[in-house]
Amino acid sequence: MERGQVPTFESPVVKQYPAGVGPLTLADLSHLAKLSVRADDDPGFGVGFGASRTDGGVLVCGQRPGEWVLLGSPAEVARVSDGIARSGHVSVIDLTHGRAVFRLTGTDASAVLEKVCSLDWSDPMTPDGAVASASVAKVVCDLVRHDVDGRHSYLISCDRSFGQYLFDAILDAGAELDIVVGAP
Amino acid sequence: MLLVPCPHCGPRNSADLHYVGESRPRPDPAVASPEEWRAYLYLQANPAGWLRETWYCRAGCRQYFVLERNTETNRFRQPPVP
Amino acid sequence: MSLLRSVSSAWAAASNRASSRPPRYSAAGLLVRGARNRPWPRVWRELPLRDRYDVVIVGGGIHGLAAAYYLATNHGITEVAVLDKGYLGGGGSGRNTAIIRSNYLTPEGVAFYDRSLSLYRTMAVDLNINVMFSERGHLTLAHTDAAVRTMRWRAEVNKLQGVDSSVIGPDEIKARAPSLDTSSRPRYPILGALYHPPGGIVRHDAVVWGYARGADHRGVELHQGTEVTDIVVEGGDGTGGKGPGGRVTGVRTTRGDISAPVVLNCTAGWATLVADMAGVRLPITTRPLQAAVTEPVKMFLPTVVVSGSLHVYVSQTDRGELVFGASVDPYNTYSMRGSLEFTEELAEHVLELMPGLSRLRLLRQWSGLCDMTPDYSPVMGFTPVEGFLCDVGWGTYGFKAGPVSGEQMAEAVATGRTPKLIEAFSLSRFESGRLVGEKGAAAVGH
Amino acid sequence: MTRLAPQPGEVVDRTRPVAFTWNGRAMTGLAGDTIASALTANGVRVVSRSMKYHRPRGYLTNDYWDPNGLVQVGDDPNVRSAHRLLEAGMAVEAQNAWPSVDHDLKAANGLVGRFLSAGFYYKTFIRPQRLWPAYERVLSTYAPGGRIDLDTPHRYYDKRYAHPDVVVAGGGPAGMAAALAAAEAGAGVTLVEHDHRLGGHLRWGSDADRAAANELAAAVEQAGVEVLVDSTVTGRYQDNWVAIVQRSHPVAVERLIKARAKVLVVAPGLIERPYVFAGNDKPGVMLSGAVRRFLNLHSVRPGERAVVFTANGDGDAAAADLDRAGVEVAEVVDAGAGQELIRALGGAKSVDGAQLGDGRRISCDLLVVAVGWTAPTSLLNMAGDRPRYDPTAARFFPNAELDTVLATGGLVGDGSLDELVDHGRATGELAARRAASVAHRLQAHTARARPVEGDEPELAPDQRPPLGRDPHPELFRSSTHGMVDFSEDVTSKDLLAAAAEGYDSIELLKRYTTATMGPSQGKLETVNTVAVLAEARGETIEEVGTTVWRPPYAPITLGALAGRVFEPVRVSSIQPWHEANGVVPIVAGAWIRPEHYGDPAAEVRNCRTNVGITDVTPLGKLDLRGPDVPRLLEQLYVNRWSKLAVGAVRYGVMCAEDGVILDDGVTGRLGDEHYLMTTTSSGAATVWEWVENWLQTEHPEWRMHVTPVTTAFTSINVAGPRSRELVRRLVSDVDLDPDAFGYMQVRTGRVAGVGGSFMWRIGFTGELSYELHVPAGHGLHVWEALLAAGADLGVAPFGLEAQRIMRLEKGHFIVGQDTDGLTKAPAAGVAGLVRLDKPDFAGRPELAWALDDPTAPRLVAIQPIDPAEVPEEACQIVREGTNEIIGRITSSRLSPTLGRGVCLGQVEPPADEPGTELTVVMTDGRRVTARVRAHHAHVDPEGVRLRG
Repeated sequence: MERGQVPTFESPVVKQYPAGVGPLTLADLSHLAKLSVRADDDPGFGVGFGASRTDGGVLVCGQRPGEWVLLGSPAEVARVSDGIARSGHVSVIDLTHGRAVFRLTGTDASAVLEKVCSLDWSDPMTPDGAVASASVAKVVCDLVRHDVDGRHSYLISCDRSFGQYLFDAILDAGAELDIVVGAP
Repeated sequence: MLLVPCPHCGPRNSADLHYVGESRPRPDPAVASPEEWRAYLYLQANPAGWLRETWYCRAGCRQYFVLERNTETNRFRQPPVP
Repeated sequence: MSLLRSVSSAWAAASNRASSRPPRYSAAGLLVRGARNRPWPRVWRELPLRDRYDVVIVGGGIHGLAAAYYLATNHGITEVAVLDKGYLGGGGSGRNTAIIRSNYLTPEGVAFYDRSLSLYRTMAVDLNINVMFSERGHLTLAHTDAAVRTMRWRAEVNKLQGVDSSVIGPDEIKARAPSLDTSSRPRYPILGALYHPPGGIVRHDAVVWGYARGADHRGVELHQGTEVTDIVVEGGDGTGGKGPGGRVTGVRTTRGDISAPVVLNCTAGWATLVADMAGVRLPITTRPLQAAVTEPVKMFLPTVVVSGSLHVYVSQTDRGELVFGASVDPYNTYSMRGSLEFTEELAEHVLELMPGLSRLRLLRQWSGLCDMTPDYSPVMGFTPVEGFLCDVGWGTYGFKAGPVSGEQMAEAVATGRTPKLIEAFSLSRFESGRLVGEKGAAAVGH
Repeated sequence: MTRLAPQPGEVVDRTRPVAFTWNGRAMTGLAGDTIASALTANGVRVVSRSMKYHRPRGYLTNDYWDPNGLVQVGDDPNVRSAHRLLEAGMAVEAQNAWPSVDHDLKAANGLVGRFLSAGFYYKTFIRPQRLWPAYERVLSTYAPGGRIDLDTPHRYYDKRYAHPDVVVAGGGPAGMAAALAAAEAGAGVTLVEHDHRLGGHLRWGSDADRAAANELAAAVEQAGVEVLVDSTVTGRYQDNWVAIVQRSHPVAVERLIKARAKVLVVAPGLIERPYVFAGNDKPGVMLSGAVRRFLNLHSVRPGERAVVFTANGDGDAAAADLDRAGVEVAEVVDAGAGQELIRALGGAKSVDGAQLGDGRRISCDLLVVAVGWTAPTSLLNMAGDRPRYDPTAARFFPNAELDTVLATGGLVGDGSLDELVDHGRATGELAARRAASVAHRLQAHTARARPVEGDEPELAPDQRPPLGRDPHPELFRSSTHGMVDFSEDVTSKDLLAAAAEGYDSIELLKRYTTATMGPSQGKLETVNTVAVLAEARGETIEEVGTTVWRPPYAPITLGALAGRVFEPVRVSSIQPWHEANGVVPIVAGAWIRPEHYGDPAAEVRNCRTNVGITDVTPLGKLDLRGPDVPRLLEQLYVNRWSKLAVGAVRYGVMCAEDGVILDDGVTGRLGDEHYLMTTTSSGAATVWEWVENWLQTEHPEWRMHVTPVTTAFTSINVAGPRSRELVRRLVSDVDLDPDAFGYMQVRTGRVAGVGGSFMWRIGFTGELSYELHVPAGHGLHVWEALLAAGADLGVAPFGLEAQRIMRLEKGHFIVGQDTDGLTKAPAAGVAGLVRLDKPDFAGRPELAWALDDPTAPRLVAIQPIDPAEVPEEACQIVREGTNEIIGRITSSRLSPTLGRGVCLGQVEPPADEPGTELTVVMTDGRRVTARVRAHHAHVDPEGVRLRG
């Protein structure tokens, strides 16, 4: 590696899986840029705790009271981040390297989640766009329901160090529903 | 599994939270006598009935909050669900 | 000193009382009565509640009954009433997992529990009831280096005080408990264990009945279904003359008022509520401790096994059931309804230790209330209210301490002085900040 | 062969024979058989031996609760043979019998039964005490039950969560009707049936009953109800947390469903109660339900000639069924008309007659008893209800229902099929309406949920017309004594004797005799126990009351409770390299870390002479931002923080409010309002919550944010005299000159091309060292770059053990090892850090008092005089010539640098004075002398190396 050259991003999911195609997939999206924005008041995102909104290629999640998490490509996340109103005390922390992110997609995605997480995944309680945090297979995760083409889909993120464990735990839970590892 | 009415998330399983304990005011450490300070450290009301207590929503919103719970029935003062 | 005065009156009363010697339990007795179809007499008397006693003991569990027994036996004080709001032994005494041991961490803890163990050892003969003390050895497993260090700490302190404890390795552990998985697994490897040969299990109910019968035969009165609703205190700093500086004159109960110069709080779960009646604040919070039992299977687990890291302790009774306990529940409550999550975690951890048990069925779960103190040590002895004594704060280790606590509290009542063995456990340590260092070893202290 | 001609409601498939073995003997049953029906069809009458007396036992209730029907199936002990379906190749064995169930030597106990009354063991084996262990060994061989195969693997048990509107426990007519009505009202419903099919008692009833059952079951399926058969609601816990164990599942061995039911409907039906009379446990005595299930479901003949003792319609129906099936009914004894059953006649292994109240002895090989029911109110008890006895109906009834726990069916009353179904329907409708209120409330209060329209509907009032209660004679015990608890071998005579001895409250009686404590947990025995106690006390059953039914409703395997075992593990980005390079791992909390790579002492020597690198990623890291960060630091650390310059790093100690050391670490100032705090690895989560607690509850006015970034960075410590040279090769944008980047400084820059990296100069190992914190997505890259760039410098990885040795050589303590739950800051040798001139910080008052406390043990460095001695950690330090403990060794290693044992230890004053000779008791009992040193550091006390 030449000094000064930016190396490639290493995902916490290091095991190799046969890529598959199927109605139920789990994909590793850990390479996405993640930004945590902390502020007492909404710094212009227009979304509150528990909900999310898409801003161009960025998913803006009201992750906790006073905390928004931005997910997307580095360039897009930077664009949104640059537009944040900085009045009052606002902190912007890059968690790109600190979090693993997976996408679980398919009609049975909720059936997989209900094996490993105690939240109610029904439409009224967790509609498309809903944001929550909860324990998944005993790891604290941030969760967003973010449907794709009308199919149930969830973004699940956890502390990077748990990434490999959690990826395998979700695959184990989905095995009876023929889950496959999808392309990022 | 106790259902704790998190004022931010909504009702949550107690396993998602961390129980901090009885909510008590902290004496001014600059002037507290040993008796006052150690009463703060060690003596709790431990009532059989309504208790003001602090919870931390560890797996959820990461907020500390105070609730009132009846220690004999485990019902919270705000109507629990269900 | 009012306590000493009461002693002399008790001596007089005791000498006036005609005591009938009860029939002794023995195999011959069983044969004779079986052959002649002759029933055994009542194990304790049912008596009317009187309005005056020298000592009122609140709580008819092992602690209260043992205190009554030793007051009568060692000190001749028999004008004693033991009051229980329910039935004898219905609280912690009947809800614990019946493990006894003395491999504590601090010298004061070791000395205290060692005395208890020695009382347990001779209890069957002393009380003339088979308490089925099964001295089967006690293994505390260590899954981390830090835990091995703590085990060694306990072993070294124990050895210096003449208590049989040692740290043993996986091979010896496997030999003592073949059902344990001692392979080098990634998650909770068994690196070593504290082995304590004198530890074991006892039939807890028999201990209650033995003390009750012994106390009753010596003139103590046992009153079940008698709830104390107030403690009468005069001259104290608090409201209604209660609190520090006051002195006890009696109790009110659901069956009438009693005057008494000495009231001994031997409750568990409700210790702060009883102490509140006297205006005494205790450093205690109440937490349930859950336990469970499986269906019986043929014997396969010859020792008591404890894992602190996995929060589980397990033994197999002579009836073949596995008895499990864990750590206290995560929040304060007086509710004794069990939880599902307790059984789930228990099963996970038991199968982690003994993977072969997945087909064993859990039969029953229950819980009892524990009075937790900040330093995992009890509160024993005198309080700022004269005549009001406490033997409380027993956390999850009250059963194993029952005999010695009764013996020491009886001595405190009779002599008016704090016996040396319980000096470290005084209530005043929470004012002076000199806590007992048992916490390190007591995450799961069974 | 005792298989009947085809019966109209039979569930066996005569075209599919199933081979199995019974105690090794080959037998054949039919598909659809239970083990019990197959054994009975093969002529087996004695299936088990009783616990204490080893009396031969046959089927009594022929259902899940049969106390006599527990068998071993392969590695599965205590299988309910009247419930478990027969499978091909099953190896079924009797339990609790030796050498065989037909000839059991321990039956000799029965001969001395009159001496072995309940609780006999308390009264004997007392003297001589030394013999008790021997007695105990013998007694323990009487432990009943099956055997555990320790090689049983933990197969795929599974769990899932559910949030149904309504859970209905019980798939009889009322339960099915409730589920149907709730589903029709729009509720999401889960219907749970303990048995293998829906229908309840209708299944072994008349043609009309079966037709009604089938019709209801079809309607239930049609309505979209989730139907779980061979499944049990095992518990109702706080806030309607309902446990359902699914024993039949296509993928998992068993699956535990944890359902937060908005409303629970309890409809378990009734359990038929045995009658207490002499000989009531002889094989051939059966309850009416047992007989009807054998006849009507499995087409099995339970006997050849029957006497039926009946107090109700079920008994009458059993007589009719027997007659129809061609079993001779010798006599129907009408209990309702006052006729009495006195005793079962015959030998131990079978009934050969019945003696009646009028003195007649009627020969029979089957004695059928129908005297009433027990209401299994368990799930309601778990919800807080205490049942009440109704003498007219001769059973207990629920007392008060909760808003969200409703009961229906036989539990709450009697009625025709139509009446039961109507009550079930009304209950289902009510459940659905109440569930809607609860759902509305949940949705309205949950942040992520879809907004809900309108106000919360009022909780629907309970306007169900109650079911009636049929009068039933109170029949518990005949004039003779018999078995009350079949599993525990407790007779009515035992109970009376125990009550007479003073064990005369239901709880004491239960504890003393063990009645109701066996595998059926009181389902069959409780009411009879209460009745006998009432008799003993001359009171009514209502006055005596009943015991508390505790969960679970039915026994549940540890496998199902454990499910898939989730044990999260954490690893750093470098873990693949560690694994590929011979690491010996260590488990530390959830982390898997490198302990060493083969030779920790060599790793230490390499660090002291060349340069080593170690993966310290688990080190806790908190990003702190905002103008008020210094106030937080002042509040949490005991030392002074206000003048920390940008680019500087400081060591701090945190204490809890009782003054006891909570954690320690360094915090660096990265920018004006940007700090990075490090914590111990094990303390990371605690400190984070501690910080949040202060910020949220004590000082919400402070403008700052805390974010955990522990694994956002891969942390690598580069230590050793050549560390600067190595780091220089990978870092170009930071001036590494010691004057520019000194000890306890932090810089930001690029490491091996990775921007956004922090490096700070600190020295836990006591060497010149750089701790690199690089973005975790490039951690492995930086690690490999260090190894490649430093090959000529002798770079080598080192693990946790080498790090521990070096920090001990340097005298740095580890919180939780060298300190304990009572160690306050001054005792750890950091009294100098405590700044009482700060008006407030966590633990300040206790620390102020502790500074004045001359008695607390102190942490000191200790070296055995004999350099070869290395005490084990936790060895005790005693006053010379005594066993009085005055301290202990907290850390100890053979120092590779010094070639001698080095220790830290806590010692009580005045023995903590430098130069004091201490007596250390080694684990083998030897006593060695060791000396207290003036400094904590054994190596380089002046700090020349780390400041270099």
